Amino acid sequence: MMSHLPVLQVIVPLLAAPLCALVRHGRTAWAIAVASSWVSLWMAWKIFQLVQADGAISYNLGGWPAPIGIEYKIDALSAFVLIIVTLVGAVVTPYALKSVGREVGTSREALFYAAFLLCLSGLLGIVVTGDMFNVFVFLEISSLSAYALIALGRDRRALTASYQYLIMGSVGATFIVIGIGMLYVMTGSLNMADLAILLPELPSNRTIPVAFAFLSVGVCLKLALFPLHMWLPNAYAYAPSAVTAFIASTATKVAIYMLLRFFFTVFGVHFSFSEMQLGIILLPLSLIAIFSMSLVAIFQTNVKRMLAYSSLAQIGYIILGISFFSNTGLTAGILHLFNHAIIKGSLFMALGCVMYRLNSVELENMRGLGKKMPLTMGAFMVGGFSLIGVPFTAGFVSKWYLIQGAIEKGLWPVALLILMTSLMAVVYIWRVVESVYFSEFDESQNDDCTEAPLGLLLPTWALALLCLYFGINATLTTSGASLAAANLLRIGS
Amino acid sequence: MEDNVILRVATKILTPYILLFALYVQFHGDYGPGGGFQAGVIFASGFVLYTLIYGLETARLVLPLRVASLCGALGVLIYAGVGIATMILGGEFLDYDYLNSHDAEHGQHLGILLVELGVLTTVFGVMVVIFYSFAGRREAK
Amino acid sequence: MNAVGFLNYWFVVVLMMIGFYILIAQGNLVKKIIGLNIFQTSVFILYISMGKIEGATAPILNSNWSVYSNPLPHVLILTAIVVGVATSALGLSLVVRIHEAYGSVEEDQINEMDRSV
Amino acid sequence: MLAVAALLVVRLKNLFTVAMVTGIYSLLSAAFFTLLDAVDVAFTEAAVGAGVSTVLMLGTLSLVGHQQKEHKTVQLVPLVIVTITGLLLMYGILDIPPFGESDNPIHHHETTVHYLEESGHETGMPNVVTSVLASYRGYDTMGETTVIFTAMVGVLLLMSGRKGKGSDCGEGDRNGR
Repeated sequence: MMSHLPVLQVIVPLLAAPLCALVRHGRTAWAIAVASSWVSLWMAWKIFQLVQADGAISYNLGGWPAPIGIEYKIDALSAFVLIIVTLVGAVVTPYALKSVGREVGTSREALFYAAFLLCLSGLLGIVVTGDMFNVFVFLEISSLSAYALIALGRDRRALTASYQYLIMGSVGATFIVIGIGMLYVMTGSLNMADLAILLPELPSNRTIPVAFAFLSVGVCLKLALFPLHMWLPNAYAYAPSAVTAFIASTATKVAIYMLLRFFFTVFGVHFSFSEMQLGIILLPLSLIAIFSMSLVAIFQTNVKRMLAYSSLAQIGYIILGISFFSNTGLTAGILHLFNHAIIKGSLFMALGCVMYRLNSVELENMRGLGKKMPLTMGAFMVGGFSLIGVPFTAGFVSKWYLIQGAIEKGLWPVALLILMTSLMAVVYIWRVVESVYFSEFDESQNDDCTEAPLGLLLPTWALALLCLYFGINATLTTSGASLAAANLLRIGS
Repeated sequence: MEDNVILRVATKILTPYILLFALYVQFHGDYGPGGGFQAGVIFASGFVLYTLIYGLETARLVLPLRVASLCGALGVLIYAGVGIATMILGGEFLDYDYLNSHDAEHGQHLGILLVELGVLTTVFGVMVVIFYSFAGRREAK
Repeated sequence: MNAVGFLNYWFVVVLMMIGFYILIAQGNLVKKIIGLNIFQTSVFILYISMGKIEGATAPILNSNWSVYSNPLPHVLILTAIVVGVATSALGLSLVVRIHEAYGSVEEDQINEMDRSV
Repeated sequence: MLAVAALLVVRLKNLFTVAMVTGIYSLLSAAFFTLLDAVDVAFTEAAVGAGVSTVLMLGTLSLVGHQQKEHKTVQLVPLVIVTITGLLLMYGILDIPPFGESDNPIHHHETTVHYLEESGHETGMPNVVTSVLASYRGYDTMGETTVIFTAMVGVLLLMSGRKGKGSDCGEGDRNGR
């Protein structure tokens, strides 16, 4: 049983999805979704422990040895990302019951959970696989279900947002396929570990750098790195709340995982950072992303949209950490993957509570909400402070590492810029604080507005408390992240 | 189109052959080109033709949307189910060798047959559902 | 390498780029999906070209032949074709819904409507 | 021929014609696949590209109208992006192993050799494509089946809601202010 964990991790949600579609009963489908997402979390935890203890796990699908068949390979980084994805999945599914019932409508609930589980298993599939083409297949499972989920938002702009995401996402996926094809034609292999051995042996050529470029652009489209981010704000802003919470905290993270996997494992550190000068390309891009997107976030009136832009800035922080190309920088990046996932998860879920009561997340409609929904807004504030990086919150830990990484490299201006952009986060979070706590509630607009139901509050607070917990006791996350970083750097050298 | 006698009769004659051809493609996949996916598409195209000529209402009586979507889900379950079965029999996921305890080659044969059946079921169901959905939108218009 | 060796590939690149151009330049949502189809189909040609061996036959084992083209790209592309059709089906159903919600499938008109609300 | 069809798609404004031309494009590439020994792929492309996709296109067009709006301006930015991408690809292709030669690396990697030499007795199927598809890379095919299933779930989610229902089509609700 334990030896099959890697494949069960993906198969359990994947099998649960058609079951949801078969039962066609909203509640039952929900129960299936909750059960399978919690089982996934449990499995991810088991895998995490196994990997921490004994190193990478490999699993040959179909019993065929590695380059002939498809191989699953879980190292410290994959195990860490598995935890992120399943944790958010396990918290969002219970939350979805009320939120989706309200925002999507009960008639389509069962199919919603089917799509949700497909998205989950697609993301998990990307993380565990050791085969290039398998990445593409599971990427498409997760993307197609994400398009459908985003389109379920109530506003008609959800449809156009989803369409735009579909077009950009498909371009990204096709670029990835082109890149994989070029690697394949040069080496004859699709297995990542095999490629890692074969690629350095090739004589100097012009194909591999082009393949590298196509894979990077393709993945950057998926992870919405500036300037390829156009699809993201609308998609996050108009999707149903539960979907935003899930996708915002997992999909881009998994895309970053792909980036790390390609750069470090497949191409190798030497090729990516010495020959292709990746650090020099990524550093300015991530700085621009952080700065410009934080700036745009300040001027948003829709809080969901504001957080979407803030997500883009946070992606910038993660990429910044990677671009330092040092143990500390990489640890900071990977750590922020986790911390940002729980922070954004809790923030978007708190907004989902607001949406549930107010039917709106416009800043002007949220005035005085601090008195009406103290618990919801409390969770929002915890997330918000964590986003800024206030000490004793999760966000502080990753920013601390990030600044350390910058100083190690002697990049003082970058370290200063990180501090400065944190102040920008203070500004946009403050705008919410001001509106929520220092203005009067407009009674005429919605007089039966009370605290959100427990089914929504509990999951929201669960993540919010995690934000606090991992701010105070960060040994678990930092040890996981630094092990992953060390593994990545060792494989390459 | 629904009252053109020639089309109606021709469809009645053609449909069984299309379905038969799909089955041929399905089972001939081991020896020549073809397999579950192509067979599923051809199988579905038989129904698409039927729907075009006899109208969505009639077609839905023959094959309700619910049944078609059931097929779509069932195929994935068959495919993954084979994987689970091989795991229970002691192999790794989708290791068909374990399906037959005496002869690995027969196991492979059986496994491939079953998963192709899964592919056929899903593709057929999905194609019909997608076609129904588009056609249904039109009639609602 | 001789010119003929990669002219074949270059031709495929031209096809790909026509598809890519339709995809990003055209304002009509249906046409974008068509562009995506052409783009992807051309990538498929690229893959299949890689697997070809001059003078070989289709990879169906037969005692009369000894040289077969490489089966692996074929398998990958079979998968990719299916993924492609799944994407277009979903994309087209989005287009239908957009048309119902906006009454238009032209990108600029839709953007204008979004701005004006 | 393929290029002519592709260029026609760019120029033509009547989308019904475009859909038919796209079908022709698929059919032509299917013929091309046969020339390149990929019979299974050709079969699928003919059934899917020329068949299913065209039907879907036509179905959509009958719902959304088939005349494309005239655009007068030449789209410069996309043209630049496309040119750069294309040139980059052509540059990369300069070092690709020559077309059609049997000593290219992909034909000698252990996977290909194994598939061609061992699949006959390991799976007992003469069609190597089928045995690779369903057995050696069977997991990919399961993923593919799941992708198709995902498309069904997506289409059902999007299209099953009754038309005109407020919450479904969302005529710019309160968020839209």
